Amino acid sequence: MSEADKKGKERFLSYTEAEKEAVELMLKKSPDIVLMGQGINDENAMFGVTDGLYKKYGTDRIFDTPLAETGLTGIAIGLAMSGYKVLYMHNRPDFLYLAMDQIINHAAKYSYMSGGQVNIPLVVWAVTGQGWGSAAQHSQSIHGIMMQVPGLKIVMPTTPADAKGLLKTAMDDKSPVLFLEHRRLFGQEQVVPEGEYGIPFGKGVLRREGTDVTVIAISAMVIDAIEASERLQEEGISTEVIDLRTVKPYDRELLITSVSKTKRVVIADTSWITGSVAKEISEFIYRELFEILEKRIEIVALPDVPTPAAYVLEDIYYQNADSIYYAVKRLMEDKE
Amino acid sequence: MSEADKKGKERFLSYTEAEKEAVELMLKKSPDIVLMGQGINDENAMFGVTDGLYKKYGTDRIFDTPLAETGLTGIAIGLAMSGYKVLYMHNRPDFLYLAMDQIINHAAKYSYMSGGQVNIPLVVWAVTGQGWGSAAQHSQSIHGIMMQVPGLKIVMPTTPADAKGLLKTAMDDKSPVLFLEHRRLFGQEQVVPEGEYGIPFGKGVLRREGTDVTVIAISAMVIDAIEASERLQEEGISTEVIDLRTVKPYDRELLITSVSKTKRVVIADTSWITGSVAKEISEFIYRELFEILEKRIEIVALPDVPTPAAYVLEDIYYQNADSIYYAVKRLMEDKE
Amino acid sequence: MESDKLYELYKKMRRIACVEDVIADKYYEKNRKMHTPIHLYNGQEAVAVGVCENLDREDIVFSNHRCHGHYLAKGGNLKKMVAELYSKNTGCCKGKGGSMHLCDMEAGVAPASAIVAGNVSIATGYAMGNKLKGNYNVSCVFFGDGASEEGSVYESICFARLKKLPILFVCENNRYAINTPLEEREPLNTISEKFSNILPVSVLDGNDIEVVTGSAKEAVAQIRNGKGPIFLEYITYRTRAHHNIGDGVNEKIRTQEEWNMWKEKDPVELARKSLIRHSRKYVRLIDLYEEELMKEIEEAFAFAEESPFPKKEEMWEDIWG
Amino acid sequence: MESDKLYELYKKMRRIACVEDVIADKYYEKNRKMHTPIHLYNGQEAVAVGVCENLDREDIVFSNHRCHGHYLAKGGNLKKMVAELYSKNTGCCKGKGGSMHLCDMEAGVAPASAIVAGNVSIATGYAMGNKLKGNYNVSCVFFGDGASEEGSVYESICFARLKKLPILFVCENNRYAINTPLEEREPLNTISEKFSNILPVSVLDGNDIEVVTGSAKEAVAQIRNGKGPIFLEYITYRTRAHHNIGDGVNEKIRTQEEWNMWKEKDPVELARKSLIRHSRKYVRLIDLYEEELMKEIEEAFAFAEESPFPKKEEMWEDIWG
Ligand SMILES: Cc1ncc(C[n+]2csc(CCOP(=O)(O)OP(=O)(O)O)c2C)c(N)n1
Ligand SMILES: Cc1ncc(C[n+]2csc(CCOP(=O)(O)OP(=O)(O)O)c2C)c(N)n1
Ligand SMILES: [Mg+2]
Ligand SMILES: [Mg+2]
Repeated sequence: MSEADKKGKERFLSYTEAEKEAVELMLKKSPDIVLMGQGINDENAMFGVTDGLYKKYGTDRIFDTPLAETGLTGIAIGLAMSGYKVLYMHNRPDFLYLAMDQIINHAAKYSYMSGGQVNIPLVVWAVTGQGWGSAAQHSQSIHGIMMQVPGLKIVMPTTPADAKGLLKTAMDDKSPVLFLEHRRLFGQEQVVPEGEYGIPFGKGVLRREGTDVTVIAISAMVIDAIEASERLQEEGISTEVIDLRTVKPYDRELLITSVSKTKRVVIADTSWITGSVAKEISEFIYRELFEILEKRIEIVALPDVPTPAAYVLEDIYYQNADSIYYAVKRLMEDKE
Repeated sequence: MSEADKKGKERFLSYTEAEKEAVELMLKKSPDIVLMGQGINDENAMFGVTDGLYKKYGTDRIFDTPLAETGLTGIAIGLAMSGYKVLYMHNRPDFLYLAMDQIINHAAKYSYMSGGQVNIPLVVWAVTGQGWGSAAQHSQSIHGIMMQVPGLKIVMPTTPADAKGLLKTAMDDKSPVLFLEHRRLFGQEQVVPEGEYGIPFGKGVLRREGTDVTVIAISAMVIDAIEASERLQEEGISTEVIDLRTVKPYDRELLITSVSKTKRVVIADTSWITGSVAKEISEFIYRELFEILEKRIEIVALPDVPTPAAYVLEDIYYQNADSIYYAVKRLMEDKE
Repeated sequence: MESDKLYELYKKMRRIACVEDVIADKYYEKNRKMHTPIHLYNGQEAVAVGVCENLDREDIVFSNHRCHGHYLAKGGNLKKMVAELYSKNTGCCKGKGGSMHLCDMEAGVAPASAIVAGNVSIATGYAMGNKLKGNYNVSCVFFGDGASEEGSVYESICFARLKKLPILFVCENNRYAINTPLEEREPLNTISEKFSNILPVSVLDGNDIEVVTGSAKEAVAQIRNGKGPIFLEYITYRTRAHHNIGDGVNEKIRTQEEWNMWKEKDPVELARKSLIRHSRKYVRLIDLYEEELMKEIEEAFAFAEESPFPKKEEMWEDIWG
Repeated sequence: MESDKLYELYKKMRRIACVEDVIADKYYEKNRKMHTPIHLYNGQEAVAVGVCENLDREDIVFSNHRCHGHYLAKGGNLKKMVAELYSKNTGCCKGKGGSMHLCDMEAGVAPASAIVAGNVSIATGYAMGNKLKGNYNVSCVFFGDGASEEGSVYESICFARLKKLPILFVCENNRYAINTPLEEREPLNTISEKFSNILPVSVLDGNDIEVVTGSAKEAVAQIRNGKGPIFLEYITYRTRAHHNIGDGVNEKIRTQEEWNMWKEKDPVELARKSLIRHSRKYVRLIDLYEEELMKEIEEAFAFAEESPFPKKEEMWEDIWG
């Protein structure tokens, strides 16, 4: 470890500070980075990720957009095709439904359709909202819907350090990447290494080692999984917590290794249960570890209803550490 | 069975003739049906479904549209909200990516968001293309992508008689329904009962009874499943073929009954394998029949690549009766 | 305009302003009760009131994230609105919509969409329904300058014109989309110029209630006469921040000077001054109304406070209409 | 225009027409080799040729489902095009794109999109890239009258104007979207009228190669000078059916009279007549070119025939760039 890195180890950064650092390191190095988004240069500055960057790097390359997600996604694709690395930022994934044609029919297919003649190095970044009565149109996690699309990678970091490393990898990728965050993650602070580093796609990480149950968590559910596992530890239940980090591709190897050991699985997702990424992973584990699994897999995910506004309904709609806790307990019933 | 129905039994209709009949019976009865779509009144007439209807019922209620799928879907929703039953027809589901915001953020959520004050009786109809070098943007099956959306029903009939009955049920539904067809189904002719009848959502049907393996097929794969099962029969392998008919909701009961008997399962889907409806159903069966299943579930679905144009690549990309045949054979290996 | 008529309009504007002010006052109180993102309407009251003044109950209004004013101006139930903000099951959406989705179909208020421009095409479809039914009802959609950038607005306008639909497009040009000024987003200085070859448009002072009421009256009359869609652009300003309760003043873009200039032109204040200029009797009438209004608002908040929360099972209701 | 220049343009148009004709001839032959949906360009050759005449190799062209003409006019490789139609791995897209997605980046032909209007915004983004790089290259996008109805075209035009992007919007108004005539879809009689307040537009005869070349020349010069986007609408007609090989004549909408009238104005034929009027020498030159052309086309088809098919493994290649 270099001196700089050691020193870096001491620095606590928030999630968005870490992302800002990733972006700025790239901006400094390379003139072919473009950032765009509605409100990217305003006070909010994409939750701080782009704070003040336009002052240093100019509004040519860091530009605010009209409210026209369909066309602007096409524009982002064209920019990417012309040789820029483009980061198109959205405050919420809910608005991306307007951009589906460009993302699915164009960004994800152009390299293939053209026999490899063009690349679309485009990162589409968006932050899922939760709570505070945001209701049905301002609260959606769209990774389950996008998961089926060939040609698209989906990245969902949970820690500041991972956000920084995965954002670099995403920006360096030649293909379109959907970079999905979650507001609940923004509360975190963590030691984040200095300098540029990438984290490979398709590699999950153990956030906690354990022997009784594997909890596979996506995005904000990692926070809940860790909280639950701490409570469970007190009761003598040892949970292994996997942070999936990238949803497409996902880390099949890590899942197999962990579940082969624990033989019991909870999967926690931030989106609706039917057709979810959790279901895809659950199916994968059943298939791979059919003979080894001791119990049915428990899935913790949202009920199949649009998000209700009322906070009393949000309380039962959203899943949390409790939901994971009880899922683990159900899996451990026969052991206790 | 009434005399009329008996007589009806004799009539062979094609798939689109059966749908035309369903639509026309409704048009005759009720003045609050609206049909719309790009080219709905031209020679092709949505593969014949709307052939000549505008002459009898007028272009006010059966109207051609501009090429503006986003806005026109909103317009269809507004029409539905104002009290019309709307059938919005598209030649291909690939164009619906332009309408995702209206379908997912509006049609599927408005009833809920408004506390039940409005209904959106909208049927969005589209036909998946296959073969003939249609390539990546004219060949997509989107049920896997749409499956996760709460508030949306997804119907995929396979036979002419079912198409007629399910289209009526869809049009009578108070909520938005995605009605997805497949070009390969249009070759069929079948005895189709006269008069109006509905087929309930969430009810699959056995297309063939069998004892060794259950083949659960979606849309055009039902044709392949039947073909494969005939060949397998000759080899003494008895397959039960389930036509799922509606994807959301899907018929959990029928799956459980059949698989409890056969204990071996193939699921055949028309879309990409990752995140597919096939995976959702597979997961469901693993969960429900964990102890009973004798073998891992075989999934026959498209590889995770955009559709290639070249027919030599289409031949390996698309799945068919052979794929199902070999999947069943793999499941029967130990038995033979 | 007759002064008594102006007084009626003043009251409607003042009522909206006052409801927003009370919401703002209570929004961050201890034991916060309103868990819902708010986009207040202060500064733009003349648009909602002046337009809706010309609409009947059978006419329908479509709105956006900033829907409180439209909802109230069209006759939406105040108690149910506050109850909705309080997450109560007596709310206009039974607690499922919150501040951005107010809806009162009995009063002709369709569900508001928080997807910018989401309702513009839906309103167009509703207008088509009215036309097919052969009634003379108007569909009226309120949207911002930012919303006009969405392609579906163009698609809707073209279609409405093609089919001569009875729809009134009302663009509230407050020159900002969140904090992005018009110049950074728009090729022209007004919104309606973009569409003026496609349908009749006017650019008007959106802070003068007489101007708004008059222009909307004419437009609605034409639409009822089957002349097809009309686009009215009202130049106005929100004196609040985009969301939450601040004033949205900000060194970089929304300067204090700018804000002060527009505060001078606050539509409620302008109408009040005009009334008093007209006759001193309004000083007292306005004071009286203030009391009446506070009482009504207090009752609405009390109703909201006392109402029950939705029960758990209700989460599963209303999905399928 | 000098007649020798006209002769050059004639040849380019004739080449496109002839390639389309040969495709049509072979499309339904026994043992069909072309398994790909075709949308032939006959009748509109002047637009592609006249516009591309003014573009350099560094300029880029974006196209749609009807892309053969644009591809060839911009210098796309003919052999690779035919091989693509034959599903061969020597095809311009290695057999993965087919007829609707022709692409030759070396020649400045971006992947064509079969999603109507799909490339209009992408071309706008490419133009922005050119502007950021500070080069003088033009991004040129061809699209139909039908495409102009998509909201993303409006969004792209507004943005291009806002940022003064070096893009040429070329609308080929053949008055049909598949079989739906303009009047059933459009509020106005021309497409460009909808946008004329936003950017400079012209409506021009798309069947007269001199008119097209001249108007595009001026537009391209202005765009290179940093004057921002320009919208050219060419009125033209496809003498083929929307897809496949017929003539698209149809009692209800595209009548034989209409077709005949436009056939009279076929751009290739018009240019041929004009050349011959100019000088008899062209009779012989045209004949000579005919031979040369048939040879080139035969070679291209032979190349396609002889080329290998993609191997199975290739299905998995090129997804990730
Ligand atoms: C499709 C979409 N994109 C982005 C947003 C985020 N957003 C909410 S309000 C708003 C600004 C809207 O501006 P305008 O239409 O002028 O209305 P105003 O807030 O000024 O009343 C934005 C960008 C959204 N809700 N929907
Ligand atoms: C978004 C979308 N909607 C519908 C279609 C089906 N479609 C293919 S070509 C076409 C007509 C296009 O008309 P126009 O843009 O005028 O081009 P032209 O065919 O006349 O050259 C349509 C509707 C499509 N490919 N994409
Ligand atoms: Mg605004
Ligand atoms: Mg056309």
